[in-house]
Amino acid sequence: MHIPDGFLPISQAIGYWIIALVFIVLSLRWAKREMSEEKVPLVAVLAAGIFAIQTLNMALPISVIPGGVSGHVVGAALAAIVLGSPFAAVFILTLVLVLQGIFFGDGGITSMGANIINMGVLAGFFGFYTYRSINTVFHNRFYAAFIAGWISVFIPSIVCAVELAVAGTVPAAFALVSMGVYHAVIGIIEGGVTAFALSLIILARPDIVGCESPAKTGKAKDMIIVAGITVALAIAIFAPYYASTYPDALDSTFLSAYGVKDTNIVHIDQSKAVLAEVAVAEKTGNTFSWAAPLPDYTLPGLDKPGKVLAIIFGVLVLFILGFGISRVITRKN
Amino acid sequence: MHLIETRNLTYIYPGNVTALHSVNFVAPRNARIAVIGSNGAGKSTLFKCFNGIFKPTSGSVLIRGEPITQDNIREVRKFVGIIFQNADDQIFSPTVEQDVAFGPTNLGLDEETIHHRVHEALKLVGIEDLAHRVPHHLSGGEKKRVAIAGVIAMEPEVLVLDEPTAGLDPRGVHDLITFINSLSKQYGMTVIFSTHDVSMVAEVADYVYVMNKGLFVAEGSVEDIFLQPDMLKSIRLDVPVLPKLIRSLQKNGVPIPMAYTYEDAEQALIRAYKGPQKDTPQ
Amino acid sequence: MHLIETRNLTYIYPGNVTALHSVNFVAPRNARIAVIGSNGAGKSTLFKCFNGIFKPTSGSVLIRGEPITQDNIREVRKFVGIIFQNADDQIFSPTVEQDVAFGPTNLGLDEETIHHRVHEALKLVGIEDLAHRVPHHLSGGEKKRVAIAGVIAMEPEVLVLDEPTAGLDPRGVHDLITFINSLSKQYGMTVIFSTHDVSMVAEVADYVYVMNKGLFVAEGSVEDIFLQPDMLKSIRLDVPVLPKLIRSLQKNGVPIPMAYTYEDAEQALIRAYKGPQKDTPQ
Amino acid sequence: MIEELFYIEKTAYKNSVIHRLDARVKIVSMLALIIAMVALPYTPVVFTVGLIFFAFFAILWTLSLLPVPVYAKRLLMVLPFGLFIILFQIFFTNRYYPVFHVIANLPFGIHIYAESIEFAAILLVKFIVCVSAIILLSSTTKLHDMLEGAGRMGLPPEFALTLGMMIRYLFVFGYMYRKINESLATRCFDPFNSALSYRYRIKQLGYTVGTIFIRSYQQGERVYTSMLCRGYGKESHIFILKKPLRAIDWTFLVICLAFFITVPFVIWLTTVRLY
Ligand SMILES: Nc1ncnc2c1ncn2[C@@H]1O[C@H](COP(=O)(O)OP(=O)(O)OP(=O)(O)O)[C@@H](O)[C@H]1O
Ligand SMILES: Nc1ncnc2c1ncn2[C@@H]1O[C@H](COP(=O)(O)OP(=O)(O)OP(=O)(O)O)[C@@H](O)[C@H]1O
Ligand SMILES: [Mg+2]
Ligand SMILES: [Mg+2]
Repeated sequence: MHIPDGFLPISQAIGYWIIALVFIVLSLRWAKREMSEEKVPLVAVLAAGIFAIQTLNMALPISVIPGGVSGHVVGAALAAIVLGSPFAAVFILTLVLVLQGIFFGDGGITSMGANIINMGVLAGFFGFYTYRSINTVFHNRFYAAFIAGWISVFIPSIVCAVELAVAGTVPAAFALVSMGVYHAVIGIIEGGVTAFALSLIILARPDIVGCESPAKTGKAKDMIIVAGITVALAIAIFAPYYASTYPDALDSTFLSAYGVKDTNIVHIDQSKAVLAEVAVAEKTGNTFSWAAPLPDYTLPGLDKPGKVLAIIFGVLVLFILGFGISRVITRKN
Repeated sequence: MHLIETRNLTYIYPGNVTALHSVNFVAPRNARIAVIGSNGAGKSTLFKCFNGIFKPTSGSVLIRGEPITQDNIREVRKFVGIIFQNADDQIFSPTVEQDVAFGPTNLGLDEETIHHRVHEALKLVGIEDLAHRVPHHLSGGEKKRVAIAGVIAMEPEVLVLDEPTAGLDPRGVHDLITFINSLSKQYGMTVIFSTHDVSMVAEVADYVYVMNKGLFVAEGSVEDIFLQPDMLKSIRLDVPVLPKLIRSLQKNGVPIPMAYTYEDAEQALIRAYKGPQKDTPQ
Repeated sequence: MHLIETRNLTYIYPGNVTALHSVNFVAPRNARIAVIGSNGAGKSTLFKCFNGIFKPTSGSVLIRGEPITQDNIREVRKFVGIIFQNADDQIFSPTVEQDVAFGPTNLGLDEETIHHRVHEALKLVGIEDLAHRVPHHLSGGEKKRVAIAGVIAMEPEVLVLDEPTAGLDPRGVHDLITFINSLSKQYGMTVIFSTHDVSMVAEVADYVYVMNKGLFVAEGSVEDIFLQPDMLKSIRLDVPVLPKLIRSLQKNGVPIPMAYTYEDAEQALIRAYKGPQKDTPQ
Repeated sequence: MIEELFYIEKTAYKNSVIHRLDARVKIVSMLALIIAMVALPYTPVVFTVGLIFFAFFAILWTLSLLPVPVYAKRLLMVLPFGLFIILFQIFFTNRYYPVFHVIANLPFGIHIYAESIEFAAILLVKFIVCVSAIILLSSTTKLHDMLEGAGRMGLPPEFALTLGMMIRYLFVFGYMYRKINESLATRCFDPFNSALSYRYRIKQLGYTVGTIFIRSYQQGERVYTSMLCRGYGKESHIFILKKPLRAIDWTFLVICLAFFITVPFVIWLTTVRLY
């Protein structure tokens, strides 16, 4: 999930860096204010610890994944849950990513902003609030941590795919499907590991997790968060499948079959494409238009496909919503 | 056939640190072997070669006469149990019982056997009552025992202990020494240990290897080794205080036989004073 | 006025663990004080109260006669330097030089003074050549010295060492003992240390506190303490091997004066065995 | 990855002209190179510029007296994710070309496009040049030198202190991680052992992660305590001596910056004229 240099155009890379910096500054402020100076060494050492955790090879022999590509635990959800703030994850993962980028070349320098957003901000916030809300509603830390762990891997992977798609370096469908499926499985491991790790920590050092005890907030507000996260989840889960109805290859065969394009040159006439779809609909008697309002995302001139944007937009809105709501809640306390 | 034997074992860490240099080590059945040496001599590295955690850069390690291969590595690890210095590195589970069960479970034993072994192991190290405690809350000495129990539950025939007494209080050291001796006497186990505490060597070991900078510079019985104080001093070690004292007396013309353990030294001194009389009753 | 004094100091850890129970401790100027006790007796907890890391649950800690307050805490920490058992906890900067400079930097000194102090401290512990090394490539003994240098660079008047010899080889222990004694003799520093190695107590301490379960069960000179073997045994401690041996000889009728350090014991035995002759030359 | 850390560090301790350069100079030059490379549009210009940059990198690598296998090994380490994306490019169209020519038809209606191959190559060149720059930087600069360099360039002291501590403890945890792995092996735990249930294996990994977490946390608490003993407070920072750049550092910096800016421009201008 570490986007290397060169895969994001410089303008977008800078954009992500700016967003990331906002969160880094926020997390620094959090480190200073809420945790006071005493936590700075703690967080620094924990960052090294999370780095060590990330090196634990989690390449379980899941034969589902061809080639047995290895993955490792990100640990963002765990850090956020145990330290009681998503900013802890942002802070720690930023340090980890800086080191990985500058020292190992794992994840680029220009693309580091995007990586921080994915693995620090999104993983931390989604992990934390998923855990909080599920735990508040169902009072089950174990499952809450499991789902939080899963989400903290899955959502960033989807967003990472979207970022690559927006950059135009990877087709959206391919990115979403491959990243989504792969990380849905990896997420199970992350979830399991997060849940068991948390249960051990609660047993051995309950005082660490103490600050996290379910906030006595209004149930309604928590329900909103749960609902928000559920919707985000739903989008996230269905997005790849939705998009996968358009794998490139399938798409182009379909189009060539209806004579929109010849087999050697892909130069698609958009009006013909629409006509072809209509023709298919007539032939199959299926009037349900499963095409998004925008036809193919590989069309020249149409760089930002609407549905990809829609996913990004949806995720961001929910994210901001969740964050805002939780802010309101915490301020009341 | 020896239980453990190394032949010209050389181990080089990535980064060209030669930690072991053509080392020949032999552990016969039912022996108590001490490996002593200064900080960085290579003791821990040697021990890690015994159960295939480190693969020799050159030379070989034979376990019951056979080299360690990918096929027999599980057997080897079951046969040679290692307890490292820091108990915290070896305890991962939420309860003592689960932690001790970790090894047997990995061996694929059935539940009943596991249960039986866990309780046998806990009984052996004397911490049955801690079975349901959280290991992270135990004292240093108790954690050490949990780590030992975790390895004993795999029923190894050779027990390797890396600096087992570090950080324990005098009573803890005494208990551990008694425990190691009983393993050897009652269960016929072979025990190999390293330590910086030379007086422990005299109390526990039958045979001593002296390491320096990745080489064995001497080996032999406790007597052989502690007869060479200058050699020991030159490699940052020392003779235990009792033989040192007796040697000094001998040099000063006191007719007294050499002794290494506390009891022997006491008897020797008393006899030397009283002359050739009858044994003094305790 | 004592340098450090505790009055009915009680410390209770969160979770109701009473680690210190109404403890009265006094450290006069230029003393070498040993605190001994079994694992979990409360030694480390006591030391952390000396410079205000832990605030007493009840009772008080007086530094040069004054209680520790928010205002003087920096002064107190400058005055009382503590070195914990594990050097890795105390070396947190990427290089040795930076690490030793950390304390002086926090005191707000100017760059030149910092530089000077760092090199003085490194010279004192004898590791000047390591200044630009990274800590993780150092051996255990070297790390220990870096940790000591880091504290010495703040020029404390009281040095507190928690189990300074744990994990060191015999030569390392010997060097450290020499170093501690020289701090006291040459620089007039007050040194307080804890240890599980009772024979070190005899070599270094002027005064001994014995702890058990958060209480001081005895205190006094080395002689006072080691005259009570039964008390020590009952709290998991023991008398060092030399006084134990001499006591046993005395009981068996050998006319020999008590001795605690190796040299004294050697002399005493030689005299006892050779009868009232002239001093034997070394 | 922690294992590699020890290894990389080792190469940084060698000695050469490049190793001796001031860390600030190296950081700024490498950043300039990476930004110049990334900023190039996705056109074949990348090939020429990439080639020239790579040649420049190769010269520096030779000057650093490090063996080539060191580079190859480190490149292989970070390659997988990028390479995976790059390889799959050839089957897809993208928005950077108006027209795509199919050069091969595979079963299931999959095609390979000429333009996509070119695009994949462009990505590959950008990727490799950038990664090479980072490898050079980290293989020739000690971690703490980099940190000091960043500190001298105005990295906020809070960050410098935090990062410095993180670097230090990375190694401590590197050793701890090794020991934990060793004791897992001693007790025959193998996450690939299919005789054990998935749940059990994930559980044990979870406990191991939890253990590392707790130990890091406790280490953090102990570190805090010992920092307090040395007068740690709000205004604490890491001790960094001022150090002016030497003439050779300035020369290197100026050459690099000029090179990384002019080359793309010149190439771009010539290609514009050519077409
Ligand atoms: N992972 C490693 N990489 C490189 N060198 C190492 C590594 N581990 C140990 N060494 C080096 O190998 C040598 C032997 O180390 P080892 O840990 O075996 O010594 P030891 O005798 O156990 O010392 P101690 O009594 O301090 O435990 C030392 O010089 C040490 O610095
Ligand atoms: N952070 C803590 N929270 C709760 N209890 C603690 C904590 N630290 C120590 N204790 C308890 O306080 C008591 C005293 O501990 P302390 O570390 O002071 O002992 P010690 O004499 O230094 O032992 P050792 O010789 O093993 O270092 C012990 O019972 C210990 O379990
Ligand atoms: Mg060792
Ligand atoms: Mg202690």
